[in-house]
Amino acid sequence: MTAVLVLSAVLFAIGLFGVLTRRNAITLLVSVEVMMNAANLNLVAFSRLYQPELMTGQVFAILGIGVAACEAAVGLALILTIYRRYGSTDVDRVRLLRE
Amino acid sequence: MSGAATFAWGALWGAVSLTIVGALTTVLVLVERKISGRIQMRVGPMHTGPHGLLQTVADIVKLLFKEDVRPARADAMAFRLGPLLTAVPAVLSFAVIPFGAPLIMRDLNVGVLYFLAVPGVTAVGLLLAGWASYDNYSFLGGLRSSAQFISYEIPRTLAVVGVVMLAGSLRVSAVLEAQRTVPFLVLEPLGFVLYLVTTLAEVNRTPFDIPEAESELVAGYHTEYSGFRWALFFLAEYGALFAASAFATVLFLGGGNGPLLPAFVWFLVKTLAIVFLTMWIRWTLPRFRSDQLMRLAWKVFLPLSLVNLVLAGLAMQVVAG
Amino acid sequence: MSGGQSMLFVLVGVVAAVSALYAVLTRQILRSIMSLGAFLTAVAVEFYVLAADFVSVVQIFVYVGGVVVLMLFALMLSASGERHPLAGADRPGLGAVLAYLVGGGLVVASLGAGLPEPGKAPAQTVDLLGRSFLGGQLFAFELMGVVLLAAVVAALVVARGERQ
Amino acid sequence: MGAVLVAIPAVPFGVCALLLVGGGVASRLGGAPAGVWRRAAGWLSAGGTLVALVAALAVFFAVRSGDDPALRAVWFRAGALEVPFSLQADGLQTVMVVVVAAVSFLVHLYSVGYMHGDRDAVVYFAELSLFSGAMLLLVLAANFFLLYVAWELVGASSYLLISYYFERPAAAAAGKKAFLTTRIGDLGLLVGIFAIVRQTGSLDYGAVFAEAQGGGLGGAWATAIPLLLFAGAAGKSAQFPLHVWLPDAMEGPTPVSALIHAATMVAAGVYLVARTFAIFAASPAALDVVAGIGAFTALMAATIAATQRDIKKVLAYSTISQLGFMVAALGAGAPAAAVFHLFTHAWFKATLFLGAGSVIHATGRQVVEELGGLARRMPLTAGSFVVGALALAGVPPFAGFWSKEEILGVVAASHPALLLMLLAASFLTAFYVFRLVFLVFFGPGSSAAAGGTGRGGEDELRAQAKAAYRESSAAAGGTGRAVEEVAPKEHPAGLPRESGPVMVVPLLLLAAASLAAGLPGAGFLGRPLQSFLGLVETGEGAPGTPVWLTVAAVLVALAGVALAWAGYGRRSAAGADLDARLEAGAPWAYGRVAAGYHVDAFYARVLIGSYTALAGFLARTVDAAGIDGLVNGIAYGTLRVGRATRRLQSGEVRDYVAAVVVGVVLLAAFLLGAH
Repeated sequence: MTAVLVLSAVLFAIGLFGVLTRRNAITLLVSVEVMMNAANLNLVAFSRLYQPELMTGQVFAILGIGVAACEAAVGLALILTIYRRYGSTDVDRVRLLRE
Repeated sequence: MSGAATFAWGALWGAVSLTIVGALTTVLVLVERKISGRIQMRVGPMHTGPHGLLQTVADIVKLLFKEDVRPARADAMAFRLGPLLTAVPAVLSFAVIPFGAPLIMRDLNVGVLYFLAVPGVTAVGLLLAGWASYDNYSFLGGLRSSAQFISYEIPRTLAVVGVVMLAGSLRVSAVLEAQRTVPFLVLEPLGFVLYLVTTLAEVNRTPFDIPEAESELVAGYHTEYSGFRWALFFLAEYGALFAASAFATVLFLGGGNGPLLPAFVWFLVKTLAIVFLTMWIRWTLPRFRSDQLMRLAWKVFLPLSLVNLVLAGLAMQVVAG
Repeated sequence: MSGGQSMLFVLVGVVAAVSALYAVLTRQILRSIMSLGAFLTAVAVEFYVLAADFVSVVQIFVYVGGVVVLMLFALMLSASGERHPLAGADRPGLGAVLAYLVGGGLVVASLGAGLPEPGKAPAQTVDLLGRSFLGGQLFAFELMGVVLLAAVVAALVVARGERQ
Repeated sequence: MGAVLVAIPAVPFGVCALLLVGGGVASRLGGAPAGVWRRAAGWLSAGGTLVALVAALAVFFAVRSGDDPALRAVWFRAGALEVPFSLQADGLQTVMVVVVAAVSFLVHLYSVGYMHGDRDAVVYFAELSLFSGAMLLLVLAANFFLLYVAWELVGASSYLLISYYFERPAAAAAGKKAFLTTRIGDLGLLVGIFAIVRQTGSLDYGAVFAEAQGGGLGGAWATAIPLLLFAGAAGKSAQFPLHVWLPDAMEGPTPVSALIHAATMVAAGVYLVARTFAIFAASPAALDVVAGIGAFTALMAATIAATQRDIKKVLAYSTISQLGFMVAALGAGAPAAAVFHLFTHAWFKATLFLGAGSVIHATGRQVVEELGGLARRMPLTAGSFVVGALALAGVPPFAGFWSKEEILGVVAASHPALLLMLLAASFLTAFYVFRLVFLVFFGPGSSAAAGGTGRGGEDELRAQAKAAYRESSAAAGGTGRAVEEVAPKEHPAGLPRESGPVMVVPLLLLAAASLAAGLPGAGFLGRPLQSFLGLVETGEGAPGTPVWLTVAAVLVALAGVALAWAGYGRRSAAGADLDARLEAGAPWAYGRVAAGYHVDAFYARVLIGSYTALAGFLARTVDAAGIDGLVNGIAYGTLRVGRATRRLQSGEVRDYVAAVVVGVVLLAAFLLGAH
């Protein structure tokens, strides 16, 4: 069990590092997916540990996968729109939030 | 089963699968050429071996020794990964095909879903291959193929869901058990047709064989491939065709169930009948255009597959009495 | 988990971590995505080892067969002019420190928690999962449907919006 | 009988609504229907008050035969307080309702002639009906809440009527002034009612009066409540210092002035005090204040009246003065005497006003120097005016004599010091009213040869209205000649002549009443009116005026008449002889008096001026610098803070994520540390 948690923590940190440093929108998304998988891993592990018959954790892992799919779909639509508008998928160039 | 045993059994089965796929491809290519010749009032290959029986063996030898040509500016990793990612899922899907009662690698809890999920990775391979070739035609072909693949995956999955509803399980053996008396073809004719047609699209057979459309895309995503890598695409295509046919047998024809003969024989007979059917279709029907193909998937097969779900519900009521 | 399974878990875990690291660090976006595919597959195997076979297959089905393909599409449609788009990184120092803090904290907490090993997993996972989905967690199930629908509509709107 | 009680105010209210709705419909239709409706409005309105009058008489006879009509229903509840909708008719209220209904009816009738051809006649009659209805409701109300509602209705409708010629700035200003001035008193009344509810927990007349007589109001409230109520009464009844609105109210149409002065609005104050006399009776101090103010007002207004040159102004100050008499009587503890004077005053003041209106109507002038010798031209008007003047002056046996004599009697008994003031006021009363008589109706007719081009503002406006009427008719498609025939011709160029029967008949009726109205309260007939009123009295012993006082009063009145005759009636071309001499003799004093002792100017300068200064100070200093400064300061501060923190918004998503992560790390560290 400790192995699962450590793996999940390491994966989460890796994903977080990516989110904090990567400039490209697609790689940002990749990093976010890494983080989500780390979380899913924990969900499944704890589901097995505490409620093996209820499967609640697995239900939410599947829910997380579904949400990830949605996130990817919407995120990629956004990336395409940004690309069409700015000619790049670098988020640095998208600074509409500033003023 | 311990971890080591599992690993050994998997390795064995992988080798067997690979052999089967290789042999099957060799045989099926010859069979197809013969059948196509008959359909087109020709005789097919006749010169290598008796009645041309060794033609494909010779072809394979040729391919294996051919020079591996790679476009100069191609992405090396992606170029190598593309054919692998199309071939490996085809081989992997053999893991849940029940050739007979004991002849199945793992009777997974989620076998049916596994069979649907694993070939899905093929789309990645198609995209990579088209992308890595550094060739506009290949690129377009890759995009089209994978788009087609993803689109037809949805009605195909929904068609299978009908069977799962009737069987009440995702386990392959349970599906077969449920068909001991009546194959699901009787209860689910629409599902069978849907599965068959969408399968044709999945494995790029006519009338959905866009990659074969030389006149439009110069043979699609694998234009730039040659030699062994091209053979892998071939392998993947025929392996997937056989696997899909085998699963059609499992899902709708009762697998190895049948009188007198052993299950193994029944299974092969039924599967090869479906393979023959696909070849027959290939050499009989013209090809769809790419946009017609997509429209067909989303506007005809998707609604039909939803109708099929309702019919499956009705069939469940009938079975339940 | 048996000893063999534990070993398998650790082995695949290393694969997962390495592929994740590569996915995050590489400058080539295509390789990043491919590496993500490998990572996702490794996680699927981990799920299988954890006796969550349905989740494992869904992971392959949705992530590898869906999300990765979508990402490839996005990459190819958005960078059609440049075949090898490169993506840089900013402020790796800050990111590293923060990631180290968070990850380190989590690892320390995991090690310190001293959780027991899980017991034997139930055999009929699909049955149980189905009952959970249509029973206690029905709301989550429905919610996922709504979220999916909203995402489809949103993706359509966002992708088409510029063309007007 | 309850239905009849409700009908008395309800019918005029209904007529008012009918007139307005019908007028709206008719003006939409335009042309002939509008004209027909305009002509019908007066008769409808008069009919409504006739119904009210008949009902009032029915009530009167019922009461006299021993009935006690009343109506009571719960209107609504506010907490523990139950607000009833109740009407009643005891002696006082019966008398009042009869007087109000009768005078209203006559004024309505008179208005039909006076307002003939007026463009907005429908509106005028609707407002007049509203006014009458409100006054009738006020008189019939059996609880303070309903009284207050009616009270404010009277105020509002009087505002509408006084500023009826609202195109004229003076009229609009007068309406506003009347409304605001009376509101000051109304505030006192309202607070008084609140105090009553607080002290007794009831709004009902009966319960409150019983409580007051039992000394239940308690300590200081026993004096404060009557004084607060009297503030309301002073406002409506134009007592010093709230009298300033009444002279200005002459800007309204003359019938309105008659109605306001004779029986309705100004009577409301006197009625209020008489009605609530049980409360006043509990406080001698309050009574002293009331008596003092009354007597002072009577004398002050009389002096002003003697110097006025406008007929209506003279009559207006005369009303204030007479009201002072009534209030003095109330203060002397004799509400019956006050009501008796109110009763007689209603008739003879209406006579005088309608007479004055008749004169103005005929000549288009209302300044005394420009009038004269009208007795030959308008004998009926002159005759009735003289009857009214005699009644006002208190010459026996006219109505005013009986009531004024009684007031003098009660004041002599309770407040001898005030008697002299009232006698002086009596003298001046006789003087100014006969000054008017001699100047207007006798002597050389300086107005006899005048055409219709006088400077009477009211008539000027009427001429304008007619012109506008012609224009609108012409616009409607009529030929000029046809319009000339349609347009009313009341003002033939040439000599003034007697008014039409619609105006003269009420005048004559009122004159007859002025002659006879004193009889119901006359001492030698046993004063049936006063006993019918059934009011509480505080006067000691049997009421009765000493013979010497009666003689003195008559002599004083005759002396006034004689002085007027000496000053204005003797000489043929007397004109403003005495006025000029008085003015020359004491220019300083005369000017002050003629200007109404500059009360208005005082108010304008001290009250309004200081208020404006305060408001200006608040607006410029407190609001502009303080409040606005605060608001602007907050806005400016927000802006500066926003500008300062804007730098934090890099617009880069990763920065925000980094901030979130830093927050999470800090939070986790904090929690772990706390753990």
